[in-house]
Amino acid sequence: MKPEDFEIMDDVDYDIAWCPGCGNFRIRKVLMQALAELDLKPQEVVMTSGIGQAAKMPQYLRVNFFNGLHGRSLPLALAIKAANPELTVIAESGDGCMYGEGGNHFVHTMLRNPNITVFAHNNMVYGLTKGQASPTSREDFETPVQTADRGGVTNTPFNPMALAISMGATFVARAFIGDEDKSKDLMKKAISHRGFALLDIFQPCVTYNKLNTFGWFKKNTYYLDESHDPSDKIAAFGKSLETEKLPLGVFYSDPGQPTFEEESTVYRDDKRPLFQRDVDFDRLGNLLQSKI
Amino acid sequence: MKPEDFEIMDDVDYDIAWCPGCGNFRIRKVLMQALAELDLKPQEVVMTSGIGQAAKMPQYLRVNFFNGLHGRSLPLALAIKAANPELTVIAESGDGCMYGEGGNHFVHTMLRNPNITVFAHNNMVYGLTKGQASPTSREDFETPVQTADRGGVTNTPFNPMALAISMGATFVARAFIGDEDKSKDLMKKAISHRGFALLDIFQPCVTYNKLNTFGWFKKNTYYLDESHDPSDKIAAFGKSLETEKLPLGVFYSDPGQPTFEEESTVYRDDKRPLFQRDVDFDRLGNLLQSKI
Amino acid sequence: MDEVSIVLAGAAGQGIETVADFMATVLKNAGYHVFATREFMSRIRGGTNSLQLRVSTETRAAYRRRTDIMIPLSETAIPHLEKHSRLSDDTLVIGEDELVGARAKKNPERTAVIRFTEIAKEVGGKIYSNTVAAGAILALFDVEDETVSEYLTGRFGSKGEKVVEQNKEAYHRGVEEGKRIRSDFFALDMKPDSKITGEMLISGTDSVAMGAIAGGCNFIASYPMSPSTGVLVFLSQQATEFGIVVDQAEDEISAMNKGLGAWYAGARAMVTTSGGGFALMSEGLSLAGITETPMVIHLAQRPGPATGLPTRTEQGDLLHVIRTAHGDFPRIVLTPGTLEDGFLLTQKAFNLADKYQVPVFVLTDQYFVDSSSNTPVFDLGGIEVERYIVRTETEYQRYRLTDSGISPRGIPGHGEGLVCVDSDEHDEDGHITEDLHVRVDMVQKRVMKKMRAIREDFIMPELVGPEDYSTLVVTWGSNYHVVREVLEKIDDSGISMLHFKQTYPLSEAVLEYLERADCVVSIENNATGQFTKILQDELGFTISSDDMLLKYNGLPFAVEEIEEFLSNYGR
Amino acid sequence: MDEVSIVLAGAAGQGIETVADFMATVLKNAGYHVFATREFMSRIRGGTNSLQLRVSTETRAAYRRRTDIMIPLSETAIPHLEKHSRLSDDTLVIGEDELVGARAKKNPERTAVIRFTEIAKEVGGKIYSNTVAAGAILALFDVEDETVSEYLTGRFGSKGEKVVEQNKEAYHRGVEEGKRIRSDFFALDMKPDSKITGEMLISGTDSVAMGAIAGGCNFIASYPMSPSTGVLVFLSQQATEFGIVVDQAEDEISAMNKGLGAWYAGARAMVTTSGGGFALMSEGLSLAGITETPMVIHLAQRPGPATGLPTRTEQGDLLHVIRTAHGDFPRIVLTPGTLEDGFLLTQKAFNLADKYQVPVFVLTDQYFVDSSSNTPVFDLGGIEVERYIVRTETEYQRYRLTDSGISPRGIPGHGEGLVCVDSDEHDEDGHITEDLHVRVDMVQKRVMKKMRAIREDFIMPELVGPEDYSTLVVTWGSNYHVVREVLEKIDDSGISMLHFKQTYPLSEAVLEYLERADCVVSIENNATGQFTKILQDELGFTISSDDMLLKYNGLPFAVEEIEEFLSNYGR
Ligand SMILES: Cc1ncc(C[n+]2csc(CCOP(=O)(O)OP(=O)(O)O)c2C)c(N)n1
Ligand SMILES: Cc1ncc(C[n+]2csc(CCOP(=O)(O)OP(=O)(O)O)c2C)c(N)n1
Ligand code: SF4
Ligand code: SF4
Ligand SMILES: [Mg+2]
Ligand SMILES: [Mg+2]
Repeated sequence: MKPEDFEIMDDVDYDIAWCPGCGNFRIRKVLMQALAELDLKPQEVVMTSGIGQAAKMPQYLRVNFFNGLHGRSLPLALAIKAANPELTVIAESGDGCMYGEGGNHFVHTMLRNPNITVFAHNNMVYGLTKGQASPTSREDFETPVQTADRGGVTNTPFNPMALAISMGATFVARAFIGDEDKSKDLMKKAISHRGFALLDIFQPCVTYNKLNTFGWFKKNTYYLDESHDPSDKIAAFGKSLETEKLPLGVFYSDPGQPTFEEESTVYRDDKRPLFQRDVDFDRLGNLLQSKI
Repeated sequence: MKPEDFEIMDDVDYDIAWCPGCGNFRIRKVLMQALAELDLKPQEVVMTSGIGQAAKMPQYLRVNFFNGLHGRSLPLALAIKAANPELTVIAESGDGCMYGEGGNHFVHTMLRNPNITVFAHNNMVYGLTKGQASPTSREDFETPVQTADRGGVTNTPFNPMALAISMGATFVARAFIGDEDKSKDLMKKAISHRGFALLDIFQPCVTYNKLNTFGWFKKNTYYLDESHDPSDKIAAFGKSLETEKLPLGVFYSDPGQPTFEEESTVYRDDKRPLFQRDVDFDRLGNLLQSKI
Repeated sequence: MDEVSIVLAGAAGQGIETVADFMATVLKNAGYHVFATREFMSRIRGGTNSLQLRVSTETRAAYRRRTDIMIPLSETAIPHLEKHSRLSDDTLVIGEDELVGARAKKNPERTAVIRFTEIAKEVGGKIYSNTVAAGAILALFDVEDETVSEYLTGRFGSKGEKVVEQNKEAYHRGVEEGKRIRSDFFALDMKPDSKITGEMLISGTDSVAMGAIAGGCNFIASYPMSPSTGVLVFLSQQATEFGIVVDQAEDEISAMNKGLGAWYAGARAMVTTSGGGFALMSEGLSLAGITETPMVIHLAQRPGPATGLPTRTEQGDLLHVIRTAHGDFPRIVLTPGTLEDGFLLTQKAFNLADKYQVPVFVLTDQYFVDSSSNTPVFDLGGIEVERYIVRTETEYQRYRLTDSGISPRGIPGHGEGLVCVDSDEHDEDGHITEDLHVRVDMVQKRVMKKMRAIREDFIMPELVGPEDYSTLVVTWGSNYHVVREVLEKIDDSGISMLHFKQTYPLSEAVLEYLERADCVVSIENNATGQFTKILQDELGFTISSDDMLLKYNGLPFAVEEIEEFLSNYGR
Repeated sequence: MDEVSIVLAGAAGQGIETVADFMATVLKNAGYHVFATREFMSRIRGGTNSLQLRVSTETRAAYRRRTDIMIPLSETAIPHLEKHSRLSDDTLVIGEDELVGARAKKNPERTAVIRFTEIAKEVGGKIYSNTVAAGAILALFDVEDETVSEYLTGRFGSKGEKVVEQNKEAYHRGVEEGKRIRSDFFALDMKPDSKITGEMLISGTDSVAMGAIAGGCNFIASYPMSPSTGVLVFLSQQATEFGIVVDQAEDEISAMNKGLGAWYAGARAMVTTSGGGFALMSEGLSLAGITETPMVIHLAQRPGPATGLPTRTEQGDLLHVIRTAHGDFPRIVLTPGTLEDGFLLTQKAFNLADKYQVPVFVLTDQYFVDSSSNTPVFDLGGIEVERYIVRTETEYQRYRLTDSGISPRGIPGHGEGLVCVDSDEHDEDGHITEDLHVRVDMVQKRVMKKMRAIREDFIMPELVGPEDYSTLVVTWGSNYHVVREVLEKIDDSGISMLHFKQTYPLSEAVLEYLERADCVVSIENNATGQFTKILQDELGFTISSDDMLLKYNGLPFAVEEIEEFLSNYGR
């Protein structure tokens, strides 16, 4: 497959609704490359998303998608995978959507380990609703709601890496889209991972986040190197707490865990997706008889 | 104060709806002692809870309470404390209520660090709805929904200690109500803590959990000793991952963080609770004038 | 006498269910109509619960206030029934000395002391006292020993020979006591009907769950909530047998969105919940509306608001399901009144959801799901799983504008096309649009056209009673049997019942029934007459509040209440 | 000419708002009525948005389709307006050569090329082009230099003397161009009215937020959602000044429950949200219902279902707010039509919530909150914060049964009593109960008695037009001004408007108005006529669908649409 196979913008009569210079454009480009290099067919890929600027991503790709409600991309993704394990399912949304409104699904989907991939665009702000704090906003960040006279953001920033590690996610990684090659690499790893994969992607919002800019991310991140063992959960946790400079790369990975679909008896002897199956009326007849 | 000052059951015409032998009775007893020893007046204490067997606790105590919706004890608690910081606010509910339905509030309330206390009865089962798995149920636990033929529970158990530590909770501890003295001690510590305090309480459900019994908890727990430094977050996280034997005691404590109420400008110069204040119509007049 | 109403009352955990199951099964197998209905407190042990078992020679599948025989199992049992006027001087009360002794003194004619526990101990242990009690009651009917033996072997076989034998012994000791009662107090002369022997004995829950399986349900995501959990449990237990993906979701929001994801990917999904859980699904319902994703929602009502009375019954969520959620979009509400309705309507719900790509509700209540009775084995002959999925072509458009308003529904991975589904307003491709002309087309397709088609497919209400009625009683959902029973008794009254199995949307065809009556009255188990509001909304037909019988104390209607109310009507 | 409609159109981020603010403020300060309404896409940069500024000598606070002057700022601007029939040959289009050149050839009489950017560059930079444009337009009116100077100094003062001076210069250069237009194309003769100079220029958002402050709001928990976020932002910015606790909640469920917790503890709380966010609050609404906790909900509607058209307008959530949530309980829905309504009704919402201990909705929409105009400074004279909190005694009972249905509300920490509040059915103490007689008492108190009292306190609709109408136009919410404007123009038509500021519950007193008319018609910005359903439900009054004007493309009604519709009615 070629990246162009995932290009839809030539065929539709709308343009991309992101601001010029937004990190989302790069994520789109890199994702198209990653999908192509993994040799996935658009028809096999389903993307789910919520609402927000990041959540518009599936609209700009030639794939199947269910662009649902704010915060609800993960229940959709889990169910789609469970109804048809042959599909490659990617949930993609913003930090507000995935970690704020969707926080409970985020936590509990990890505990189920479905074989799906999560791309969370972390711009540390609510873009689409015009610049309020998101759960990942840094302390003291000032917005129209978290006003300067009240000290800006006072909540402790939500730490998706630490949370994912503590909730048994089997692949936990972070990218910065300023580095396209490494980001592509991480996307491919995440999609290829068997089980729940989280890739948190630092994505500068050029309009509403004047604090965490391309330059800021560049300056305040570094890559984990070989000295970090991604099978060591406690070490991964330690890395997730670093704030001086934020680590990038694979924090934690444990590909050996059974997935949600595998643990359902539905696919034990019969691999067909649900839509190909019929009701067994003989068995139903027996069930009715058993109630006599 | 005496524990009897918190006794309501002599004055009401209903009895306690728990099963004979349930761990909840002991929690009630110990909590009354703890409140008395902290010398709190019933009128100063507000308890919030959700729905479930654990969530009935406030009904059986002489305190103010708001027994709200399943999963929603924490938003109530945070708001009550913010509206009147003079009150002692305790949110108490079951593992399903606090960590399942209420998971998103659990996560995000910790990030705000309100000065409230959370008691989560962890019986590893849904009691009131008759024995389905709760988020903390152990793997392979069999229930009417997580049926034996499908291998019982397949989700990874929700780890409240690990989650709380990763989300910046400032006091994270666990008790087993089989040990009343130590439990009382931990309750008192939790209530006295300035900031968000989580006490997860192992509470055997004698009706629906035949796996995690009094005996099981006794056998499978141990107390953290002095060798554990509760100010060391990474060490605390390590402890939270232990499963061979589950640690009891204070995993993590950081009393130095500002609370939600303190960070609100509302109480900066004026300590009065909101209900004692009036609208400043002069200022409102000025605001209107500014729109000319 | 052609029926007898037996009430067991005691604390949760005392085994009421076990005795009742024993008696009901054996009596049904012996050829009697049986109906069991429960009222219980929101607790696991203790409190005071009761179970009414009606045994009859005609279908009597409704709660009645009159109690012919009562067996108290705790001290609070008698006061509990008295409080709700369910005990009279005529009621025969049978029980241990400690519990009925006082009454025996006041009313020796209608009180029988039986030392169940003592007898049980003689047989082998206290544990058999319930079997003794069952024997005493069963002795009043024509029950063959073999029927009982079979039941006890089936039920206790796995616990070993000895337990079976001791149960049999306990039963026989009970029968002896029963014979005494039969001669001293109570001569029943009810002829069993062998046809009934071959019928099923199932609950409302069973009927809905089996209807779901018959509808092709292969995905259920739900969060436990009384009284709807039974359906989740039933399907979990049949999951391996019928290939059903089960997920106990973290919350109801998740359950609903999972259901939608599953339908999108080709499954036939349902959620089961109650009013409070469903309240959390409103936004997801709206998502089903704009994405035109099918969905089946089983909602078992209980009294609200909020937690309300979690184990009681009410029909208080009708307006909620019809009107909740933002924006205009169609939905269908089905309201079973009988076990057969429960099965057939739930089955049909899946077909309707798939056909019109809309959410379909199966709206029951605690009384319906927690009551059980005999019913003929459902006929699978006419049942079909209607599927409307298409294989997509390259040019596939999920929201193609069609005359019918229905766009052929593709699913991902089945064909060459892409299936794009969007919670924003979208164009035919399923992509987000801000073209306000397209918006208008989509609203007309989604709302007006589909609504018209759905109305044409309306499930007509069932008319019970003569065609030439003067008074018409409007009912819906679980009030079917209670009204039917009263109408059967007061024949030639000029009163008939119109029972709505589909309460939304309505068809104008219904007006013909309503307008033909001199007087239309309605009976609803809620405080404000919710369905009469819908009648007014949808058809402009008004029922005055004087002609409504409303009940909202958490209990179902009793036969007596309907009798009294209807005695004011008819010729 | 007594009014002129000016439209600016271009991409998000091009500064339309800045020019409009400049023009509107200056014109208002000069003594003209101004009204600004926006329509925009759901994006941060790009796309095509437009802003209509109506300047007039009478109140003209409604969207109209006709455009007298248009300033395109992007290539898509002209086609965008054309698509919605907002450009005619009469429209004077003013702009840069690249954008209006083509039209200038076809229609030189009504096209004026002005090289805003070039002029701006001469003055000091491209950035001043919007000021030049504003100058060109303002030249058409009687605006004193001083008024402009003041504005520019106030606005740009913080950026330094030079910026102010260059802006002034740019303005004057624009004025010169404008004078040319004035002589060549357009002679306006509109007399300013000095009274208006002293009025406020505010938006619907401002009116609601200031009403909240006047109502004593000191707690807001909300989750951002267009078009309701403005109220959260406004109160955040006044939080320190007025002592308001602000929490941007993790989700809407949390926001609602926080609001309830805050009221419980003595605060006066509100949430602000839109339909989808409110859908998540249904369960919490039901909690307010059973616990009788006051609550104020500002819901700014946008077109659904689900995400729908997030930045557009609709009145599609009325049935949703009235009927959602399980169980029966009262609620009140207020629907402001004017800025004064926005202020006074929101203020009153807090008093009503506190008085009846019920949830009160302030139901607006995107058109209402995002439009702004001049309005007299609100009179604080009659405004009172009515508080109903009692200091508790030892024997305090939160749910004491009273004749009025209202139980005095205590709060924790204020008095000797305990305040026990329960989502289950409860006794007078607030403790859980399963006594079904108590249940009935509580329903009668909570639902019937309070509902009766609330109805008696009904806010009567406003009759606009003569008392002796033959046709009555029923409206609610944001359609006030558009209908009023048309009625003012076609006087002696026999048509009046009845504008509902409270849409639920209704009072029978309204019937008198309705029945007096020969013909009653309704105008609603939704697909199905939701308020007419409520009229039918509540009062049994039917409006035929032929007499409804419904619109659901995401835009508000234009004056012209109302004119056309009403031309079929009246004498
Ligand atoms: C239930 C609900 N609440 C609120 C919104 C409004 N909303 C849309 S996007 C958004 C936040 C977007 O932030 P984020 O998820 O970080 O995405 P970004 O725009 O920054 O990419 C919000 C609050 C909504 N659509 N639905
Ligand atoms: C929205 C909603 N969903 C579901 C329920 C039903 N429900 C009541 S309690 C409960 C679970 C109780 O489990 P837990 O919180 O662990 O408390 P326990 O009874 O074990 O103490 C559930 C699912 C409810 N009341 N509300
Ligand atoms: S608002 Fe921010 S995140 Fe959204 S498109 Fe613009 S730059 Fe990107
Ligand atoms: S069900 Fe379990 S948790 Fe609930 S009261 Fe009984 S023993 Fe306790
Ligand atoms: Mg973001
Ligand atoms: Mg539990």
